[in-house]
Amino acid sequence: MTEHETLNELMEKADVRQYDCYQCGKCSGGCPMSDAMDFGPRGLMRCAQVGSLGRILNSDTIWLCTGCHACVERCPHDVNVPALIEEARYEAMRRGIKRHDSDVLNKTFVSSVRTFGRNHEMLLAGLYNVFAMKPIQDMASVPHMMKKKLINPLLKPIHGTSEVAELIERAERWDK
Amino acid sequence: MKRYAYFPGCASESTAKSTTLANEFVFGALGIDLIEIEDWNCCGATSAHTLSDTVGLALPARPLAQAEEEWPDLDIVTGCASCYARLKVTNHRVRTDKEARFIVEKVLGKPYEAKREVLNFLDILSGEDERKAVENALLRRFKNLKVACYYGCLNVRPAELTGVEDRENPQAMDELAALTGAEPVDWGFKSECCGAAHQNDAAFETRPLAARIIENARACGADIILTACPMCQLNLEMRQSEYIRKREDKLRGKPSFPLFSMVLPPDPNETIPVLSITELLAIAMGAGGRRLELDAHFVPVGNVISKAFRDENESEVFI
Amino acid sequence: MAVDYEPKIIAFCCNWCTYTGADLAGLNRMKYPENVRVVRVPCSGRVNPQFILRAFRRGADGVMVCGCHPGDCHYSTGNYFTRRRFMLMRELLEFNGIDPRRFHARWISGSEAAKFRDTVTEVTQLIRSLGK
Amino acid sequence: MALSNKTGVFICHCGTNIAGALDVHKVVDASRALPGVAYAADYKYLCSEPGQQLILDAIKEHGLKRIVIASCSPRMHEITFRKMLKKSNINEYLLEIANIREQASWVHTDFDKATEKAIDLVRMAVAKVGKSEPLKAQAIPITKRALVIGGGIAGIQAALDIADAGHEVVLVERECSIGGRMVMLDKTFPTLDCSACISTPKMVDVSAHPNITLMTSSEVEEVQGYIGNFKVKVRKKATYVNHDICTGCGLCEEKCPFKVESDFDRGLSKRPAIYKLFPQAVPAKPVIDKDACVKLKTGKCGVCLKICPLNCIDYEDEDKTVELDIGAIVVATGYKPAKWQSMYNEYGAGRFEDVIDGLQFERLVNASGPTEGKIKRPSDGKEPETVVIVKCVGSRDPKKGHAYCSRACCMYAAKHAHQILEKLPGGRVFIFYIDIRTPGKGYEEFYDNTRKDGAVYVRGRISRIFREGDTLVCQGEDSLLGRQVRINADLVVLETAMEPAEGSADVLNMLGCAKNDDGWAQEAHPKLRPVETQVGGVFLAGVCQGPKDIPDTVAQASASAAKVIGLLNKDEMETSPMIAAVAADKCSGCGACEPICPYTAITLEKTPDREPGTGKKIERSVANVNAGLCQGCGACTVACRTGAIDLLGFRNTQILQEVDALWQ
Repeated sequence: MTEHETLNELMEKADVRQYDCYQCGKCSGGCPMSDAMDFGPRGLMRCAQVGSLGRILNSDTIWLCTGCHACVERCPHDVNVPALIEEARYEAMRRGIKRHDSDVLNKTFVSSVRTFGRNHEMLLAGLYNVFAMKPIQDMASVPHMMKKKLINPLLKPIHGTSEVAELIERAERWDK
Repeated sequence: MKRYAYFPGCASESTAKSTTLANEFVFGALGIDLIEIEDWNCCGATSAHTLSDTVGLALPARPLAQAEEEWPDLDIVTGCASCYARLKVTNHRVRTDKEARFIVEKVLGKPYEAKREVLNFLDILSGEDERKAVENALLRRFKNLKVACYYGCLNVRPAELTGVEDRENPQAMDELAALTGAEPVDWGFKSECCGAAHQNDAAFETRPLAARIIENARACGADIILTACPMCQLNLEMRQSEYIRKREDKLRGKPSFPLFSMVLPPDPNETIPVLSITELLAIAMGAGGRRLELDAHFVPVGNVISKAFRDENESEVFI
Repeated sequence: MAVDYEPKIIAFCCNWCTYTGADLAGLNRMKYPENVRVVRVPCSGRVNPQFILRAFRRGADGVMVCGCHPGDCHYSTGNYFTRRRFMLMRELLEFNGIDPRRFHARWISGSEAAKFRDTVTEVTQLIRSLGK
Repeated sequence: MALSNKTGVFICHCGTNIAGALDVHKVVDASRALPGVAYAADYKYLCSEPGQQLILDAIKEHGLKRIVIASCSPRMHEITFRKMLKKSNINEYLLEIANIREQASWVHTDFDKATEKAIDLVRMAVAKVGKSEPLKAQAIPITKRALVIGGGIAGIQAALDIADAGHEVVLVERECSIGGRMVMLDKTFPTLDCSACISTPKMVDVSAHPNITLMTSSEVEEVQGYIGNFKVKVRKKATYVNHDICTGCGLCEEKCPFKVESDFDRGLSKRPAIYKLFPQAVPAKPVIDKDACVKLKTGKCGVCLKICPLNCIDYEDEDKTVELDIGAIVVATGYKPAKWQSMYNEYGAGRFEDVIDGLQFERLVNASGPTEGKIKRPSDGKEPETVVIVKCVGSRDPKKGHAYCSRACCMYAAKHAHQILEKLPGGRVFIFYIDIRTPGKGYEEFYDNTRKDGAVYVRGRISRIFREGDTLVCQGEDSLLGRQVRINADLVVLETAMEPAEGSADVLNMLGCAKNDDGWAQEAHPKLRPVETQVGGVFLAGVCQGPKDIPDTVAQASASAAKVIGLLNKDEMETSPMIAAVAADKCSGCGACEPICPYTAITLEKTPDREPGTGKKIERSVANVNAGLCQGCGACTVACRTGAIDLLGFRNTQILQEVDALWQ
């Protein structure tokens, strides 16, 4: 499949059409993450319009989107950029393109769910900080949380933990 | 007595401790029965669906199917905006997308039809009857307490899922807060994203989101911020000193030392307490600070609250 | 099927768009098959289904109804009726054992001479391929 | 008695245009053999003088009763040959044209097949003409009076032009003064002349013109009839002031104790319950707003009556209905600014006092406005320093507003920026835009000058406006930089979309005029008949047809006036006889034809009849076609269940004959 066809397939899956966007910028104007993104939602649509799939997949925009839907909400043409971003993320991952920090977090998160059936917040933050090499991030809050027992180092797994792990296993296999 | 199948969400067991206590108190007082879905698991927000659409659907589907099996007549309620979004999306996809339903049932190994609704606390508290019940349950009221109601993005958007009419200026929480005598302020960040989803993996990029929310709430004269989601709650609260310090350093033109600014206690004049709406309701319904473990908050709340009772005697009782 | 089979097709064309388009095709000396005979009507909305049935009964190999594009009707709404009517027409034909591919409703404006030529050519070829 | 079928067929060579591509003589021979054909001949150029003479001679010589001419397209020479037949004793509608040039000789290459087709075409024409009947064009009289609906600049211009040509005009305006939107404006782009200074003299001309009857506080209630012969009912609303004696001294307005929000000032000021729309109102006499007047509501007050030196006040005044005979109608109902408050929650939905629309800004900056032309923000009366102008609010937004571009906003946004920078030294203006559209004489230059004045154009649509303490923050993207911008604004001006005026749909429905999906009146042809409608005798002027600026509005008004004058200059007009006709005995009165008619030409009417069998006198409904309204599309004929309604000139039998002829 050519890059162009792949792009069109992503767009179709996301139910977004290049021609729907006339680049008014209302999306990027309201996007809370716009300041940090390389393209922002409008820029991403521009990439799609000029057929530059590579730029989309390699952008940090797709990893920084918080999925808050402010862009779609205000878009005069109802362009669902978050849906496109979701598809772009999957395609990027299929190609092994990743943003290191997001990848570390997401994988740690899912491992935590696999092991406990739930999200072990402390373990997640701790492991993330180790793998992402950000040892001091949020650590100032730890003493308070320990003192007030807001985090429990000894979270017990739920009964159906193995069931959840198998569920994830099956779902992942389905994707392949 | 109204009953709901209840999905507490992972934060309920840890960081959202006081909110969880308040939820129990409020729903107990209102006679609303929240039946915890047995052996529920994490919905996966937001990492699971980022990694895989199927995993993102499968995780929420397990407790939802569980609830459907056990309590086929009950709607599902959750107190966390992230969980709400994931559960709602799964519910909606299974209903409207045949292929999605096929995959979910296949992976789950059991039927799931998404017959019931997924709701959040604001949905179930803003009904006419519930509002009256809240009013009847109030034991004390506030005065001169200006509150900025922060709904968070996922409680209001996307519109076709949440059904919230005015996504830019939602009213449900404001109306609830007003029942207690608190004065909701007109401010600009009710449904702006706080960036909680990326506070770990994109800390540098998302810190300004919460900082802007806090700044706007203060600029619009709010004494406290009210939330309807433990993720927003934690995000707005835990890192306040960091935001404030950073801004002050920037104003003074000094370089910022992250560790230093994190450890130093925040200036009480600069910080703003953050409470969940159920905590505010619980307090107005007579719950004491100790019972709700309000001291678990990162930003002290006791002082602001105890000064804001309409009946000054209440302040002395309120511990 | 005989190789030299020449179908006879009748086309009801509205005076304001398609007939004008056909005139323009003539003016531009465009060439198309001789098989189509045009009946001029004021509006495609004037075409009574009975005309079409009569044509088929008499032995027409194909029938076309051509008018202005929806929204462009000289009489503002006439061709909307045409459109609705001829959706049903196809089913009626099928019910009567007539291949609905022998019936075509097309929108050709007064400036679309080339479209007139192409449509006539295409329909003639199609009906020729369907045989007698 | 059926007419004789003695048909003459004449085949034209058109030089070699026809004769070169098919065998004319074979066609002549074939024609001769056709049933009913008494004579057939050919000639080089039938349309020429000798050609026509040849036909006329043949008619006389052979006693022909019907004529078929095989030549070029009927769209070319049908009229020529009809005129020719007027010189003979044959009715001009007993003529059919077989189009053997555009349909045969020009488009086919096979000589034999083209000939064969030409013969078929002639056969069809002969068959059809055999069923033709003589028709007579009707002449309808024309009432020499025009009605103009709407007293904005479009209506004023149209009325003046028609009146200057010597025809009577009735100008109906629902407000208590003419002037419309234009008099609300301060200055007009691109020349910056004062809007009131150029429009009020025209208003005075209207009131002084001997040919113009001005009806303010009036609304058109009912329109019946057709081109040249409309019957129009106009409701003259009660004004409670006797305008025949009132001098407009203004004492009553000064003393009236009750004030309400002024619509004219767009809610930025108050006006008394007895009021003139604005100081230069025409007529310059006050009316009482019955919804605001306490005397009319509760009976207590009566200050105006006491103060009036001439005793003009009449609390008993009532609405009156006037009936008018009208020959032509100009629709000039204009527009209203979009109600952005219910469209854009992200702009505060009206919560912020200092977010105003363009028309409000016009009042703010207008010397006769509530602030006497000083730009002060509504919330606290402070002069703003930073003003943000947002374009395309409600325009170019299919989800929240309208898909169309409102056309004038780019220019008046530039004008607003210019006025702000002129009146507020040190002020700053940011204009957020998606595209800048300045197609007009002197428009691009005006935009250039605004930029030179110091207006900052930011390409991007404002995403949201929120309050931060005392200021309003306008958040959007500078899409040329690719950076989000947040501007602390003291005043925000939203340049809102134009929408069809309140009630314009009612007016158009009353007239039977079509509107497009957005509610704008539909012109007869977007390019070639831009001021006519599908309804004969009804014309469009100004924004009611679609968003436009003042120059275009005035141009269109004059154009529609020219059309009206052209019509009213005639004493009577001929209508095409090729219209629908009802066979009353066959009509069952089911009414299926009525809603299908795009011209509301068909009505069911009670007709006396006798009951079959008993012979008792009864009344029954029968469809009736109004010859003035019917345009001859024939849509009704298909809807008729009994086949009672038919189209003259294109009767069912005629078309069926054509069809049959092909397979004889």
